[in-house]
Amino acid sequence: MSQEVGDLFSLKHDWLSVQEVVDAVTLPSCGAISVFIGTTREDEVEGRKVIGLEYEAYESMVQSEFSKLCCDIRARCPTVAKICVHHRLGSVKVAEASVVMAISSPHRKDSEQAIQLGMKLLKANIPIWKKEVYHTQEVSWKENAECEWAELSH
Amino acid sequence: MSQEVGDLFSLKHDWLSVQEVVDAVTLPSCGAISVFIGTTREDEVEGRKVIGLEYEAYESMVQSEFSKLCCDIRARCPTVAKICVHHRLGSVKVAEASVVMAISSPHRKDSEQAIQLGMKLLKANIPIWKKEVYHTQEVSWKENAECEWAELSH
Amino acid sequence: VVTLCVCVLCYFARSRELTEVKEEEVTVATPIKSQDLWTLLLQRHPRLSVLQGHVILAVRQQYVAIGDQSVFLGDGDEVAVIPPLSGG
Amino acid sequence: VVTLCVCVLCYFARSRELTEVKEEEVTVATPIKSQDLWTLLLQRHPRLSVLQGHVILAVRQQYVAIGDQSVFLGDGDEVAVIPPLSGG
Repeated sequence: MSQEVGDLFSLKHDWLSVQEVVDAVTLPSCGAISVFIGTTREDEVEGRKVIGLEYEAYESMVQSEFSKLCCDIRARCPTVAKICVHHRLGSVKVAEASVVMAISSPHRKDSEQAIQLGMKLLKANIPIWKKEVYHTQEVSWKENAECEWAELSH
Repeated sequence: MSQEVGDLFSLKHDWLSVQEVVDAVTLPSCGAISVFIGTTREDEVEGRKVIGLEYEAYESMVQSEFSKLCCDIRARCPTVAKICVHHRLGSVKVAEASVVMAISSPHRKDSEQAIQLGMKLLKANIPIWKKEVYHTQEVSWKENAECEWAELSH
Repeated sequence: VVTLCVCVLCYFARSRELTEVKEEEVTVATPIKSQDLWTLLLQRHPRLSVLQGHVILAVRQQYVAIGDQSVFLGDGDEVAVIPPLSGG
Repeated sequence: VVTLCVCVLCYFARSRELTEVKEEEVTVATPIKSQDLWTLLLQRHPRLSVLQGHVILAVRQQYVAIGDQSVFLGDGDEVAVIPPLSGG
């Protein structure tokens, strides 16, 4: 079972609309939609204040890894209907959403399980990178703990 | 620890805005927002087609039970920041949202855990009822499996 | 000491359809076991018996199971019939 | 049989900053162990060594760990350097 018609991973240079992502997975046959929204957190790292993030992606590979992610989710949660992700590229200010994922299913427990798995797989496998930009103009590349080859992986 | 300033359970007679519920829990200190959206599923029960739902609530008690729900969530997920629910009253057509719950927290796992608990507690404890309306004009009161005194509870 | 008070009975969902009443005032002896409160409700509205075993009460907006425990009521207190919930 | 092919190296995130190159063509003997492919990359861009142990490759957009396995390349194939991911 592969990525289904209607599954979508969209890379965006502008503000993400939660409603748009939700609408993309809404179906009359589904009573449940689970959503996760990741936003840039106000943060201070060693006295340097984070003022924003800079995202980049291996764009063509994002699509093929997303197909695998959809397969993996459906292998574990077969009743999942649609999966949609909007992810920012370029600079994202504090408190703005960098990722919105929505998953629909007939019943609640399946979409709940699928959204957790989906975000874990996204962070582990989708070729996207971010660096933090500090008020000092310094930057630092981040690493997801979910990524197997990260220094801090677990 | 009680319901915090900013927690909100709103009963609505009209279309629910997911964006509005999300905005209500967005904070610069939170990197994670988990959302659940429950919609009226297209369904057929013993040959009768569901055309919509009718909701009613014990409105004043909804607020006091929501305060307890917020307490219970924070007891289990202490880093939860804000909790917001919009719930429909009156008639809701197929494919429309009847409930939107959003919960924010600094990190993903806490909002994910909290949203699952939150929906379970809502279905178990918040005094709201719905009946299914069929194309034959017949109706039938529903019961949540999460409700302790339901016939089908488990 | 048993005293009398006038409280407000509220019916929701299926219980409202069965009683065809939304709210009504009744005089009740207090304290009263929640089981006896339910019996009193059944006497007023025998059709409520279809809910037997699958219903609880709310007294002053706090859930109270139907059983042995005593309920203390005051004038104007709300007593609601709470059929199985189906929010969400 | 070892043949030569011209493939496209792609650098992302920290690896792009280290090499100061986004993409470049190189001639590579194929098949080649992924470990040897990495060694070849290090020879071209010694600054990549800071990623040692915390990096993998992607060949034709499939992740390949740096190790003993052989990689078969064709002309125009993309080989990308993949530092630890940080999407989401």
